[in-house]
Amino acid sequence: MSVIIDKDTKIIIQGFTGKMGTFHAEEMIKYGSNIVGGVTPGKGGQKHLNKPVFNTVKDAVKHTGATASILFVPPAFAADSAMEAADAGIKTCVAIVDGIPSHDMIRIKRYMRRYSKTEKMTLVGPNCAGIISPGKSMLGIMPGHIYKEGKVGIISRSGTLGYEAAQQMKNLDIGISTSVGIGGDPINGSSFRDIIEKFEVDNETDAVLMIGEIGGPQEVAAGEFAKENMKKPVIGYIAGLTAPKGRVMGHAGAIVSAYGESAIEKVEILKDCGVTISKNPSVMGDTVKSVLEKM
Amino acid sequence: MSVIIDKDTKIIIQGFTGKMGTFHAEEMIKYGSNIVGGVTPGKGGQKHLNKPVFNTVKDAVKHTGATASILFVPPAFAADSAMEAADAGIKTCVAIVDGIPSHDMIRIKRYMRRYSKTEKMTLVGPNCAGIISPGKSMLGIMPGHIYKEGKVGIISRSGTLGYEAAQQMKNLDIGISTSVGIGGDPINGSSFRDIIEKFEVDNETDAVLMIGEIGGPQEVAAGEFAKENMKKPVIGYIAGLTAPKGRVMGHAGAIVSAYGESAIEKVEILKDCGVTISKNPSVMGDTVKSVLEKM
Amino acid sequence: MDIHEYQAKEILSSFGVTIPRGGIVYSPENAENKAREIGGSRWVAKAQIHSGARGKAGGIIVCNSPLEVAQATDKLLGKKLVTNQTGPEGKIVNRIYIEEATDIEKELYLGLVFDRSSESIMVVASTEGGMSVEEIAKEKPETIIRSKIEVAVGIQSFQARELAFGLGIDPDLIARASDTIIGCAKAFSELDATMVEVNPLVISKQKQILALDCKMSFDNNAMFRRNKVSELRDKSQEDEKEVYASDRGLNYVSLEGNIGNIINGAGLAMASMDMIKLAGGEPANFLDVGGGATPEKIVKAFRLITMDKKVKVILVNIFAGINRCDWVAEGIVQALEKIEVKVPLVIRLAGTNVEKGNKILKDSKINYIEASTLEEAANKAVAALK
Amino acid sequence: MDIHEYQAKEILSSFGVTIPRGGIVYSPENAENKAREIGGSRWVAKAQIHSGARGKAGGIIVCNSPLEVAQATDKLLGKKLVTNQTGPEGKIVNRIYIEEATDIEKELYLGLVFDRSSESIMVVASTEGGMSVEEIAKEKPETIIRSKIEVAVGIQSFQARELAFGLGIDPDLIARASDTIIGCAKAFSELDATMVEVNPLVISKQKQILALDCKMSFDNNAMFRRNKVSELRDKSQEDEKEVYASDRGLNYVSLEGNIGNIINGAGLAMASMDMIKLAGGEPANFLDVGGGATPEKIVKAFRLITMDKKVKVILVNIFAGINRCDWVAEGIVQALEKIEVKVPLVIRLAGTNVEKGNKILKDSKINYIEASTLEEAANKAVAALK
Repeated sequence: MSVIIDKDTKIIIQGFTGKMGTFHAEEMIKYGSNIVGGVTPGKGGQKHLNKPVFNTVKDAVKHTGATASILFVPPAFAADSAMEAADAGIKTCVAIVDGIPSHDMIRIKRYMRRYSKTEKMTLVGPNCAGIISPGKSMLGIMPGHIYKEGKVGIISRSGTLGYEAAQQMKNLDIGISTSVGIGGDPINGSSFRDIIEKFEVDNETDAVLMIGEIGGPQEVAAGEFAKENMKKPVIGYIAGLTAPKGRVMGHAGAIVSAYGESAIEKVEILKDCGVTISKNPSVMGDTVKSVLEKM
Repeated sequence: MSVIIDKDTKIIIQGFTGKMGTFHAEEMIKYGSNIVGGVTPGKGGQKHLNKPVFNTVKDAVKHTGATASILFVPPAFAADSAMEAADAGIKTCVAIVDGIPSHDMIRIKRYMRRYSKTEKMTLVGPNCAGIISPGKSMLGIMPGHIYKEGKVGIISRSGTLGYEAAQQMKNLDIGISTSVGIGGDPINGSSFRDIIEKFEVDNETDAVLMIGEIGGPQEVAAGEFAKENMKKPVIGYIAGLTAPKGRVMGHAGAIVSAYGESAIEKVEILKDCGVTISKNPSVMGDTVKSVLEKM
Repeated sequence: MDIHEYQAKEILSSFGVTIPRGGIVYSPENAENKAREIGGSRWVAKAQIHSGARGKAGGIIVCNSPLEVAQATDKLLGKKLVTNQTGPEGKIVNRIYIEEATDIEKELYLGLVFDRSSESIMVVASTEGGMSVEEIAKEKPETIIRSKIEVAVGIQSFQARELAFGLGIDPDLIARASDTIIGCAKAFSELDATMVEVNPLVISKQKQILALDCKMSFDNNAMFRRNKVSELRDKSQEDEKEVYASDRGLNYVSLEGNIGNIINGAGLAMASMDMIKLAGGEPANFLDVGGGATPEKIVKAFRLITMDKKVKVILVNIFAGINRCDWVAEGIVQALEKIEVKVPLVIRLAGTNVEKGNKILKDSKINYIEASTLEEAANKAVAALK
Repeated sequence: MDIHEYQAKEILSSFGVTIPRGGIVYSPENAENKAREIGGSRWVAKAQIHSGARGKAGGIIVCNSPLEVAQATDKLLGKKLVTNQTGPEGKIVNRIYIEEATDIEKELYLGLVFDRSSESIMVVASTEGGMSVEEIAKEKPETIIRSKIEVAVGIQSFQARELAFGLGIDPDLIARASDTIIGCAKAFSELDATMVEVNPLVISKQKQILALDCKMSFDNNAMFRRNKVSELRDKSQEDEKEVYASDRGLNYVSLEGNIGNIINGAGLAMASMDMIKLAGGEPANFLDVGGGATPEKIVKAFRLITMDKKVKVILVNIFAGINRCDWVAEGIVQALEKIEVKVPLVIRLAGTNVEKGNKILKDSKINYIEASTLEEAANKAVAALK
């Protein structure tokens, strides 16, 4: 099976009956994702898109055996929904939602400390495009058709920049094992390092493309992990060469506030860690190709 | 070396210059414990009992290399002091103090989740007599002379009942490797299970006497651990056969509130776990003796 | 520390829990006015004592006019109510809570306590309100649902929602029920409570979620930072001897037997009581004078035990640590100079300087029976009864 | 969201931080009265703008009489202050804070921010107050001490004490200094702040610990639950175009170059800007219209970009996902019907239905330069400048 999700992964939608939840559930079903139902408190017992609706995630898990969920709830309720998923035994939860307060994200992390490592949910996002394992399952909001099935893993903060990479790779006939959007917020559920670690042990992944940006320590942490622990090659791109210091560039997390957080510094550190750098965003596909050819 | 503390363990006193801190520091020094200094905020730089006083535990650790501490601070400040010890890198902290609010104990536990298992401090107590490894070191307030050096480990909620056991054993010429008072509060730093686990791997301990009482799940949890994981024999006594249901018997934790928490129920469960039960408190020593003779 | 129903209601109400309209009164006239002030056509006069099960004991009276409210108050004030929780001596009624009567559609149970296993706060709920949680656990265990609050972040909405749905509450009322659960949880966390119980939590015929009876207990150890809560203490509801003891730093629990105990350490005290029972006797009390039994504490302990008329023998069992037996013995001698003890006295000393201690006792003029072990002490105490 | 010094001081003061006596004024007369009301013999008139380094820019004036206070206020009100943080256009002074002057013995630095590595709140302190934390980090890094607050339990006294001792504060003043640190930490946690800075935190000659200048920033995402904080927003201190953008759900940052950008997704926007730079151009702005670029958002984006007079070329780069290029193209056509664009326009569409999208653009009457890749788009935009 692929890393994180697979064809059979049973998925529920939190915020199922809302506009966003409905729209993306339909898209995911079209792609072939195994959507088994959803949650909207107060609408338990109804049907929506011909799938059962539950009042709580616990109910949904109990009746459907779901192990993955995706959140389409307003930012004010997102932390609560993520914790609900964790507590109900969901293994992978994707938070698409943009605009969760940072203090809430920290609270989610503290809440999750109650679970042992083996029972702890993988939270991906917030403010991300989600996860896709091409040809298998989509737990996200990306345009599925631009992802070709193959053996390169992608981890990206940015949604559209991740699409850009997938498109470039498709044009070069390079396929993707799984693409994970970790989101652009300063505190996120899974870091580059968390995901790259999963790719290293995934036997369907041969190489990893990491699409980072200015701000925060996570790209460097992943680079250091790769240097110490990884056999698979890592390709990296860091957006924001032209970003001025001290200004937030769209993503709440994209702000340079310490040494090692500017694009140039990150690129230098990643190079030292053995990561092959894509020198600009229009050659991400080419850089992946050249690395694959050397393998 | 013995479990938890040894002759060389460097100990600091938190609340060093107070009346209690001073009195018990002197007793511990007399016993031979390696007291290297203490902490009283605002008195840093002074000398007390000919040992250095520091403003913070971090300072004390930095200058003395202390790895153990014992708290003699009022209950209102105990949680703060325990967290300070944990954060300063202290490995073993004994909280003698009686009267710490339960909510504070829970907060300490949540605070300590920030540390990985290997760097996490062992907190013993509160409301306990401390730890003694006879002939080596005393990190507590017990009368050291009633503890004979030997190979039986003791874990006790109650201080004086622990003394009773040590005295009975001394009278029968049975020695003790280490005696740990875990205290009578409902939420404590280390449980029977936490300590019994250490005794199982301690090569200076041959058998363990566990002195429990009514209330809470910890005696049973230790019994179950022993059944599953222990090669060394365990002897148990549970105080409170005559305690009425729903009344707190002195120790805040000594109250029966669920099945398995009365003395009779605990005794039955422990027997099922293979624990040899001392049928009354006057034969704790005799029971240990009979078990040792069968080894 | 326990508080009255009306005090718990005031507190929970300030945390967003909805309660019926009501007010506390101390006299029948007061009660009649209060009923008019509350308005409506039916009221309940509720005796405020620190006990549940007041209804069966006649402590709760439904009234159909302000005059009846006054009459009910007159009847209840000053009465001793005996419930299955008060013991045979009962508890005195000094305050009456007058409340508008509620049209009950459904009674639920809601309680919060510490969960010692997970070291968190546990919310317990059941569809079977109106009976005690022990009865529910025994008779309808399948109706009990639980949720553990993660103390690091406090209760979350989803937990309240899960509980509310679990109780079968209407979708329309889920938000209100959640507010009640969250309010109770916040009160528990923010006020150093050890127990919060709303029983019954009712759904009224008018589709309100109301806390009809509330109980709260607090951590005595935290009262130093809870001035407002500690002011709610009502000593008239507590055992006189237990009040005397707790005010003097002694751990005392009144029991049914006739052998009075003075012991240092809670564990040793329980163990000694167990030995008395094994020897065929019955302890009159649990009394822990503290790890380091100072002479002052011993004097107070004797004063306390001699207050108890059912005590026919006194057993002193002190395991001296750093405080030394000689010092303890001197304390006992001093105590007996001040307090006249008319029943047989068994003394067992152990630990540091035990010989010196026993010598001091022997050389004194006090009349006592010496014992050297736990077992001997218990046997001699029981024997002295005859 | 940033707030003014005086607002931050009011907030921190309510959390137990001691501040000098002072008040806000909007006119010279008002200022003179305020000075008398405050009392004392020396005052400071402080221009309230969203920027540090006001002193060097002439925004802080020490006065020796109420008359001087009025004169200083008169001088500052309505002025545009240019500091090293405001950019060349400066910021307008609409409010003056009058404060009693403090006899400074020592200036310290105290700041709180998120620590992304440990996902906690970090307290940063230094003995070198009065200069920016960046300067301290560069010039006196050895004076910086840090403490991570564990969010599960909040700041602990020992942490405040360690910081206070670490700053070399007198034992007598440790408790007061700790209160200040704890107050700042509580304000940070309880109000969804993203930054709290007290710089300088001073020890006065009278041995008071005073927050002499304070700054706070808040998480825009949390303003839905912080009504009181969001009322403190002062739009006069923000870039007009950025206010326009944020009010319309667009992510916009004004920059110095002349190539205007309309892009969907923050990462793609940064990447496109990087490509412009590599091609030899300079972006005039960062503008992310959001992942799903709706026609409405595109209209607003064109309106915003055409407000910026320095823009000489506009580059639209949309990677359509579920929203589809044909839909996006229709949005662009609509936008250009409403808004007149006088500069060259480069459009790159990619993703779902890209052919359909490009056909719609070609069939329309709009005048534009088509590009198919990121690189081509950047190159054509730079070429169009000439």
